[in-house]
Order: sequence, then C-alpha cells, then structure tokens
Amino acid sequence: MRTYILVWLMLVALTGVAVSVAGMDWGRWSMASALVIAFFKSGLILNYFMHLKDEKGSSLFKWIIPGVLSILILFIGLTFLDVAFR
Amino acid sequence: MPSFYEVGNRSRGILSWIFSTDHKRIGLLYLFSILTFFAIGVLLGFLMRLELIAPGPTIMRPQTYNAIFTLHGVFMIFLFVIPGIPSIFGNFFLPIQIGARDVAFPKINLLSWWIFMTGAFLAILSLFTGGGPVDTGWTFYVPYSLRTPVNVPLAVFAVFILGISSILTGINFVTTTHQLRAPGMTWFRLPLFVWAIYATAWVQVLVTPVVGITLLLTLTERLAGVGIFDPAKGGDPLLYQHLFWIYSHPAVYIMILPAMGVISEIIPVFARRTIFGYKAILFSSLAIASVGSFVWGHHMFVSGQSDLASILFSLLTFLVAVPSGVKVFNWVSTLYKGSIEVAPPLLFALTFIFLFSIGGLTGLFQGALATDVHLHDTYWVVGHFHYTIFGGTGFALFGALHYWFPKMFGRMYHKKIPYLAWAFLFVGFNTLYFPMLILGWKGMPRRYYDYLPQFHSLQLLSTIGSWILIAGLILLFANLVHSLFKGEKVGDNPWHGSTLEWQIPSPPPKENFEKIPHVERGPYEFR
Amino acid sequence: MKNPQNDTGSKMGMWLFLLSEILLFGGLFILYSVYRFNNPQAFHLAAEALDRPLGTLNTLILLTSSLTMALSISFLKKGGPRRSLLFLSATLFLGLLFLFNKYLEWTWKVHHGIYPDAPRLLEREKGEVLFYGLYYSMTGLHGLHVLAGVLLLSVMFIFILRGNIHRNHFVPLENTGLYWHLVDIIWVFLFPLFYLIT
Amino acid sequence: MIRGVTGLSNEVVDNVFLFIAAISVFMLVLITFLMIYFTFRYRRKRNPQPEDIRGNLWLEILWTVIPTLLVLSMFYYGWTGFRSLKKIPEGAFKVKVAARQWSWLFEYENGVKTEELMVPVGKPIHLLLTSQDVIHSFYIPAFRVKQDAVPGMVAPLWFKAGEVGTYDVLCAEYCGRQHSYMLARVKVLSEEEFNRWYEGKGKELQMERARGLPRGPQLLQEKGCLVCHSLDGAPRIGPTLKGLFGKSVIVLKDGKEQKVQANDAYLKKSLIEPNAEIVKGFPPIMPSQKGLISEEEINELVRYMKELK
Ligand code: HEA
Ligand code: HEA
Ligand code: HEC
Ligand code: CUA
Ligand SMILES: [Cu+2]
Repeated sequence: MRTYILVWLMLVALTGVAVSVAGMDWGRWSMASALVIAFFKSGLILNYFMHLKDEKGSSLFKWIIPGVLSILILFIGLTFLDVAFR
Repeated sequence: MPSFYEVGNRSRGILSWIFSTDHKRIGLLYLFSILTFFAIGVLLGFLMRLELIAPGPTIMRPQTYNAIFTLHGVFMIFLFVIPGIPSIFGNFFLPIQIGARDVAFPKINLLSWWIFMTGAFLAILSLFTGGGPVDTGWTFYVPYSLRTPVNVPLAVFAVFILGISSILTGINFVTTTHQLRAPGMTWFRLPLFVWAIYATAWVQVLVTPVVGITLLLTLTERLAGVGIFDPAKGGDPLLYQHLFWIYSHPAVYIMILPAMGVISEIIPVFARRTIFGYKAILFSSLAIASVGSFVWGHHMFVSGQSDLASILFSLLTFLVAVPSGVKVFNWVSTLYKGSIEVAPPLLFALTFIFLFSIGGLTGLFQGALATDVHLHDTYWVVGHFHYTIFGGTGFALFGALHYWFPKMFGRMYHKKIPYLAWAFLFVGFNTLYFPMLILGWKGMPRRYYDYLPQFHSLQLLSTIGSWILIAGLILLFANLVHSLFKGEKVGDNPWHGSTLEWQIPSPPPKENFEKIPHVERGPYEFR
Repeated sequence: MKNPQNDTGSKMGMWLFLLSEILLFGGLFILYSVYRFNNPQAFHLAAEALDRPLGTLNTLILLTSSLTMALSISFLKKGGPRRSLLFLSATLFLGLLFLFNKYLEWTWKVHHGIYPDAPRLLEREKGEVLFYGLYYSMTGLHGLHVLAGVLLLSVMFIFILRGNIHRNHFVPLENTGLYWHLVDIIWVFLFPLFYLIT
Repeated sequence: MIRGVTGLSNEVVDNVFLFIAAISVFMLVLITFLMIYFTFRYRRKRNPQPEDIRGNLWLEILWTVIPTLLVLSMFYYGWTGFRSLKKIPEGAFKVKVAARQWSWLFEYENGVKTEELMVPVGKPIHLLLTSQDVIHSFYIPAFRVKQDAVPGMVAPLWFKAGEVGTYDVLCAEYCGRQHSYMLARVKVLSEEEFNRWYEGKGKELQMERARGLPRGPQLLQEKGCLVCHSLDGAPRIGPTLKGLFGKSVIVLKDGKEQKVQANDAYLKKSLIEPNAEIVKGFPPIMPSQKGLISEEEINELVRYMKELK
C-alpha cells in the first residue's frame, strides 16, 4: 500500500520533470532526457505495479523485458542501417 | 482404456469436435482444415502451370493469373505451411511427448482454431466481395496494394486474424513447455521435436505482431488514407518492406524448424540408435530462431536500401546457414553404424535432407550480394522456396504423417504404396522445380503471366513435372484415407520408438496418461 | 504434477501476450523513429501544435489509474472485495475519462481540418502528414487498447460482484491488471514522443 | 578468383555464381553420397546391432568451422562483386529512366526521349531510375543487373555492354496486370553509330522545339498512354481514344451510373482525376497524370484527341 503510493508519487513527479524539461528547450538532449525518464517510469511500473521484481515462478520472467527490448532495439537499429545510410 | 475418439465432451457428433478442448481433437481439426486449404492451394498451383505451358495466353487472362498466384501464395503460406506442423503435430504430440495431459490453455487452444477458421473464411470471402480477388502477390507490397482496385482490405485483415491465431498457439506452446513437463523431464531430456516447436513458438510470439501492425496500417491506409506508407503523401514504401520481412523472413523458419524437428524424431527411430549430437541440434534450432530474426534485409538487396544494410544482412544471412548445415551433418551421422530400416517415414526424411539441401544451397546464391542482384525476383527464387518449403516442410509433413499415423488413428497404412507414391513425388518434384532454377538463372522474372519464347521448353518441362507430382500426391493420400477406415489395427509401438507418445495406447486415451510418467532417461535411448 | 491452470502458468501466458503487444506497438515505434529522423523540422512544427496540457493531464490520469488498479488487486488478495470493487471502479472511471479527453482532442483536430487524408493536411509538408498519420495511428491503437481494457475491467467488476473472483482465485484480475499497466506503459512512451519532444 | 577485370557486370556475377556453385555441388554430392552409403551399408539386414554413438565434439567443431569459413568466403566474393556493381565509374553516360504502368521511358541528356535504350558499346552507362506510380524493377538479364524503381526515390544503376547487339529489358517487380508485358530493349551500338544516332536525334528534337509544341501522337507515346489505349477503335486495358470526343460515355461516379458528354472538361478531368469518373466496364486503374504533365501538354493532348475521328 505504502510502496504503491510512493511509486505513484514518483511517477507523477517524473512526469512533472519531463514536462518542465520539455519546456526548457534542451535541443537534442530533450529527446534523450524524455526517453530516459520514460524508461525510468516504465521500470517503476513494471517492477512495482506489475510485480516483475518479485516474480519467482520461472526464470523466464527475469529475461522477458530485457529480451524484448533488445529485440526491438535490433529491429530499429538494423532498419536505421538502411534509412540513415541510403 | 477408451481412446480420445470415444470419450468426447458433453456435446455429441460434430459438436464434440469443434468445441473440444482436447489437444488431440484440436490437432485433428487442424489436420483436416489445413489439408483442405492445401488442396485448394495445389489446385491453384496446377492452374498456374497450365497457363505457363506455352507462351501467350492459354487458359486465362492476366488479371486471373495474378489473382491465382496471389491466392496460391496466401493459402500455401498463411493457411498451410505456417500453421501446418505446429498446429497439427505440435498440438497432438507436444503435450504427450513432455508427459502432460493437455496444453497449458486448452480453451485458448480451441479459440485459436476458431480464429484460424475465421481468418480462412474472411480470406475466402475476400474473393467474392469488394473489387474481387487480390492481385498483389502474397507480399502485399505498397504502393501497388494501395492502388489496385481489388479487395485488399479484407484480405490483409484476414491475414491479420490468422496472425492472432498463430500468436495464441505460440503462447500456448511456450507456456506448456515451461510449465507442464512431467517430473524428470528436464530440458535436456526433451525430444528434439519439442525443442523445435518451442523455438518456433517464440518466433511466432515475437515477430507475428510486427506483420500484424503492418497489415493493419495497410488496411487503414486503404480505408482512411493515413499516408504512412504512401509515397504520394511522403511515406516510404521501403519501410513497408522492412516491416513485412521482419516477420516474413522469420516466418520461413516458422515453417522449417518444426519440419526439422520431425526429421530429428524419425531418423533415430529407424536407425535404432541415439541421435548424433543432441545438443548440437538443439542449439542450432535456437540459433536459427534467434539469428534468423535479423536477416530480413536479404529480400531487399535491389530495392534501394542502403548498401551498408545490404552488406550486413548478407553477412547475417550466411551465418544462419551454418546451423542448418550442422543439423544436416548430424542427421547423416546418425545413420552411421545404425541398424537402418527404410520404412516410409525414413524414406521421406532422407528425401527431406536431399531436397532441403538443394533449397538451402540455392538460398546461398541469393544471400550473396552480387548474385542476388541477378537472381532476385526471378524463377530462381521460386525454385529456391519450393525446394525449401515443399521439398523441406512438405516432405517432412509426409514423413510426419506416415510416422505418427498409427499413433493418431490406431491403424497402419498399406506399406508398399508409399514407395510408389514417393517415386512419383520425387521425379515429379524435380522435374517441376529444377527447371525453375535454370529459368531463373536465364533471367525469367517471377509473377509473369506471359514469357519470352526462349523460356518455353523449360516451362513446358516444369508443367509436365507438375502432373507427375500430383499423381504421386493422389496416390499417397488415397492410401492414407483408405487406411483410415480399412487399415490394419496396430499395437502401441509399431516402430519401437522410445519417446513418450509410443508408451501409451494407440490411439491415445483422452487424458493421455493414466498416471503421469516419471522420466528417467533421454528421448532416444533405445537400450 | 503441476496443475495446468496453475498461477505461474497463466501469468506466464499473460506476459507472453504482453510481449506480443509490445512488438505490435514496436512496429509503430520503428516507423516513428525513422520518420522523425528523416523529417526533424516538420515533426518539430507539428508536435508544437499538439495540446501539451491535455496530454499531461491524460498521463496523470493513466498513472493514477494504474495505482488504483494495483490497489484493487492488493485489496482483493487481502480479502476485501468491497474496497477492491471501489478501486476497480475508480480505475474504470479514469479509463473512461482518458478516452473522453482523447475524444475531445481528436474532435478539435478534426475540426481544424487535420485528420488523415484531409485536404488541409495534405497541403502541408510531407513530414507533417507523416507526423499526423503516426499520431492518429498510434494514439488510435492505444485508445483501442484502453477501450479493450475498460471492457475487461467491467467484466472483472461483474465477476467480483458475483463472487467468481475472490481472494483465493484472483489471477484473472491480476492478469487484467498486467494488461492495464502495459497500456499505461505504452502511453508513458507515446506521451513524450508526441507531446514533449518537439 | 578473377573478378571484374573487364568491368563487365555479367562476368562479375557469373564468377561469384560459379564459386558458390562449386562449393554447393560438392556439399550436396558429399551429403547425398554419405546418406545413401550409410543407408545401404548399415541396413538392418546387414547390421542388426546398432552402435550407440552420442556425438563427437571434434566433428561438431569441424562441421561448424569449415562451413563458416566457406560461407564467409561466399559472402566476401558476393560483396566484392557487389561493390563493383555499385561503384559507378566517373564520366559514365547518363540516362534517366522513368518507369510507369506499363512501359519504360528513357531520357538522354540532350532531351531526346526513347522507348528503347540506345547505348554505345564499351562505355559505362549510368541509369537514374524513377517510378511514377508503383514499384517496378529494371532488369537486363544479359548484363545481370537489376534495380527497383521506387516512387519518390531516384535509384542508380550502371552497366557496360561488352558487345554490340540487342538485349531484353524486363520488369522484375510485380506491378499489376501487364507486368509481364512491361518489356523494352537495350540496343548496343558501335561508338560511331551511336554518336550519329544521338546527334541526329538531338537535332531533330531542336528543330521540333523550334517549330512549337510536340505533336499529339508523340506525346501519347511518351506519356505511355498507348499501352492501355488504342487509336484504332479496339478497347485494350482502357477504352479506345478513337472517336471519343463528343461521344456520350456511361461512367460510374461514386458507384452510380451516369451519362456524360466527352467534352474538353471531361477529357482533362480524365487525365488528372481518372478515378473520379470511371468508364463503365473498365477497372479504375488508370494512373493519374497529375504532376507529370504540363498544362500545355494537356491542351495538346485534348486537341489531338478531338482529331481522332
Ligand atoms: C521453409 C522456407 C525457407 C527456408 C528454410 C529458407 C532458407 C534460406 N533462404 Fe529462403 N526464401 C523462402 C523460404 C525459405 N528460405 C521464401 C518463401 C522466399 C521468397 C519470398 C518471396 O519473395 O516471395 C525466400 C527468399 C530468400 C531470399 C531472397 C531472394 C530474393 O528475393 O532476392 C534469400 C536471400 O538471401 C534467401 C536465402 C535463404 C538462406 C540463405 C536460407 C538458409 O537458411 C538455408 C540454409 C540451408 C543450407 C545451406 C543447406 C543445408 C546445409 C548444408 C548442405 C551444409 C553445407 C552448407 C554450407 C556450405 C553452409 N531466401
Ligand atoms: C507451401 C507452399 C507451397 C506449395 C506446396 C506450392 C506448391 C506448388 N506451387 Fe507454389 N508458390 C508458393 C508456395 C507453395 N507452392 C508461394 C509462396 C509462391 C509465391 C506467390 C507469389 O509470388 O506471391 C508460389 C509461387 C508459385 C509459382 C510462381 C508463380 C509466378 O511467379 O508467376 C508457381 C509456378 O509454377 C508455383 C507452382 C506450384 C505448383 C505447381 C505447386 C503444387 O501444386 C505442386 C503439387 C503439390 C503437391 C504434389 C503436394 C505438396 C505436398 C505437401 C507440401 C505436403 C502435404 C501435407 C500434408 C499431407 C499434411 N508456385
Ligand atoms: C495503366 C493503364 C492506363 C494508362 C497508362 C493510361 N490510361 Fe487512360 N484509361 C485507362 C482505363 C482503365 C480507363 C477507363 C477507366 C477510367 O475511366 O478511369 C481510362 C480512361 C481514359 C479516358 C476516358 C476514356 C473514355 O472512354 O471516356 C481518357 C481520355 C484517357 N484514359 C486518356 C489517357 C491518356 C491521355 C493517357 C496518357 C497520358 C492515359 N489515358 C494513360 C487506363 C490507362
Ligand atoms: Cu513494371 Cu512489373
Ligand atoms: Cu528470407
């Protein structure tokens, strides 16, 4: 209960940070900062709201998210190998 | 114990089948529905061959031909080879081979058959509605698929639905393999067929959604003109190709991995010895499934993608060829010092090795950058993929049918006829498809309704091959269908197999095992 | 023997489904990143025209709904179906609110003549057409997921009310929760991509 | 490997092909031979007692490493060949190629447009491929070169013809109904002959320009109209243009049948928005000429169509 509310507060705070950073016009860093914050937020949701942190049933749960992320990154990376060097 | 044929569920007659959650009944549902679609696909292939028997118009008009090769591709790919082995034999045998009573989610299993049938129904409906049968090729490339007046929206939606069915099946198999293994059934005691289905299931779960979204976007593009793929609105048609092949290349491994799993089951049983290099075969499946997901760009070497991308994709393509080779070498070594009986299943397995090797090796020519520039979109490619899909997956399916037939139906087929059928199939197959490789090398493009006179003799030869092939096919299936009713009753283990499905009655009882077995040894230990 | 319906099993199934959902949106993320890379200027212009306060509000709504969802599950596990129902209704309400805001946002845009294939939109630069194409596809697909989530939540509501789901059988609610959180996570990415990065 | 010594794309590709073919045939024969040999040698009658061999690490390593080396060599030759197919020599002779349903149009630097590609022998030719509608692919089997023409992109392709002669050009990317009829030819001429042709055509063009607009028949040819429309009264993929002007045509507009008078406005609209009103009995597949045709050209075409009685 307490952790849930704490996590929620952090999520709200991070949203605030993201919005204010976006207002400041950091040039190309604005993209990076916004994404880092988004990753951080989703990490909180995954670990606390979705209990990934304490999932013990199978070691599969540990690899699911890193796995799918690396696949997605490879998909994007390989696609960029085309579009960025065309 | 009564078999699963006798014990249904509360419903009766046909209802006890189409609403059954028994994995074996669902497997058989898939078997009969998929074979029906396959028959349609074969008929369409036959019609194409007739049209191509001579240059100039022969039996149909260009638009009809274009619709026919599209349907042929769509039916064969999405309704036959992709669901084929996993949905039929995976459903029937995966739970038994790991010592479980059913899959993890029996209801979802049934649901996925219904979704599959819905998708198939919509695909057929698309022929008669809207602007008529699709004429885009099974790849639905934009912008052509955005411009052609035919019923593309319904067709791509149908394929999207089929994708959902495939994802659900994949989820089911992954969970089943993780959760329902019998005590003592460690990961390294799993039969290689299970490993192959497991690896395939991951690919199904992870890449099918990508083609799903691609098709959905094509649909919205047609209906609402969103503009994401439409070059007239600034979209990039090559991105469609990337997204399409991100799925559809791994899809070829969805087709072949289960087939390879079947071969790994059949060879040790008929050589009466442990498989050579169990772990090597297992890890090569995983390697194919993982690395194979990142080679899609080899379909785009001349599309205008960057040279850098082409180079990397070519390299990766060559790397996935190695694990396929490892499998082939291990299979051949399994024959060494065995005690071999060339029963029909083994005959088909050996033929698989030969034909798949030709298919795979012709793939290498396409993986090489310089040669693919010439070979891309020619009959070489058509030859390549019929050798892999049909020579590979198709012959593995024949093998699987002959291998597991006694277990599934409790009867044995006539044992001599398959050899005769095989002879027709083998000769017909090579007469049909080998000329295609030569045609491709000589520069005959694919998806051609009409062709230049210099290609005539090889096209004619190829058409003759299709007749021989179909004769073999009819013989083969006639034998099986006949034996379904008239075949001799067999015991539980006619081949002396050592995996779990052979330790239970033929046909299996409803819950497979009276008592869940405790597994104490590897899958191919015959002594 | 392990029970086919055991909890780890059904959660694993759910997670696998979520993976496929991630890759469904993944395809769109690939498109987004490529088009943004190719048209930075046009994306910049177009993103400025989106309603940032409304987007932020919607983000907060979804985050809060995730909290109420998690609370609803934890109350059910502790045996309080009434509190669980309370928080579930809160989640439902927030979900509907989110959809309502989305509806408002879309209708405003449509009013300004900015919707797919609109003549006003097509006059603009190609990058902007793409931006709005992606905007409508991605938030639209996400909206559909919220809608599906709302339906699922309503079903769960009825199940709890009728006692089909209770402290000893809570996995369906938990899986619904997983789905709802995933939809939230996707929004956590959509929000900066469309409203913040300009 | 002998590679690309003469810079002829067909030799480059053929060399790589032979290299891979040699390895492949060897592998196939090896595997097939072993398979059949083992099957006979260890058949059950002769060898009733199998031996249990579970594997052999060295063999596994051997048949992982050797094929890896082999495929890497294939990759390498494929790549070097590709490099020479892609590296356009400086000063190559440039020709613009426009692909459209279902014909090719070649435009030379002096403004001459042809339907057959004329090139001098032995000189590198640099094609710039574009498409006006869907994806097509420019393919000369004899030279082993191929490149997709994608709308919205300009794709390069180069080749050098080793001998005088005529070679087929095919469309290798499926592009609809007449895909298999989207053919053209490359005419390779000797250098003198080519120059004579090139300059002669150039002068002709200048004279025409000086005289005024290009005439109707030529425009119909250049715009690719004649692939689908005949001038002799026979319907092809589209209705004939003969006697069209002034006729009343039954069209489908928003799915409803209507009778319209084929006047100036109708003809113009047929070019720019062909799918707004579809002639009954024909599919809505005519590509819009919007952005591809100038106002003057439209007027000229309409004027000419009026003449087609
Ligand atoms: C079951 C289906 C299947 C399988 C398994 C494969 C396997 C392979 N495919 Fe194929 N492919 C298709 C189905 C399949 N393909 C289809 C349907 C298309 C066309 C799609 C379309 O456009 O419509 C296609 C198209 C296609 C292309 C695009 C061609 C083009 O359009 O230009 C390429 C290019 O690289 C390619 C390569 C390969 C390679 C390298 C393999 C490798 O995985 C093969 C590996 C196997 C071997 C190499 C043989 C066995 C090994 C030995 C005998 C050992 C010795 C070998 C070595 C020296 C390594 N395939
Ligand atoms: C599973 C895949 C599959 C199969 C089996 C076949 C079977 C056949 N195909 Fe194929 N074909 C494709 C997949 C397949 N095809 C695809 C994807 C394309 C590309 C489409 C496109 O361009 O968009 C294509 C394109 C294609 C073309 C090129 C068209 C063109 O480019 O213009 C031709 C031309 O002749 C052709 C002919 C045939 C013939 C004569 C048959 C058969 O009729 C031969 C007879 C078949 C048999 C004798 C039986 C085979 C049996 C099995 C495989 C297993 C049986 C299973 C069980 C018992 C459960 N096909
Ligand atoms: C891809 C094939 C194709 C090409 C290329 C093509 N057309 Fe058409 N055209 C059609 C079809 C099909 C129709 C009938 C359906 C319709 O009205 O859209 C048509 C209709 C027309 C009509 C109306 C005919 C009538 O009977 O009312 C005119 C005028 C016309 N085209 C002129 C042209 C001109 C001029 C060009 C070249 C710039 C051209 N077309 C190029 C396919 C084509
Ligand atoms: Cu143009 Cu095919
Ligand atoms: Cu591929």
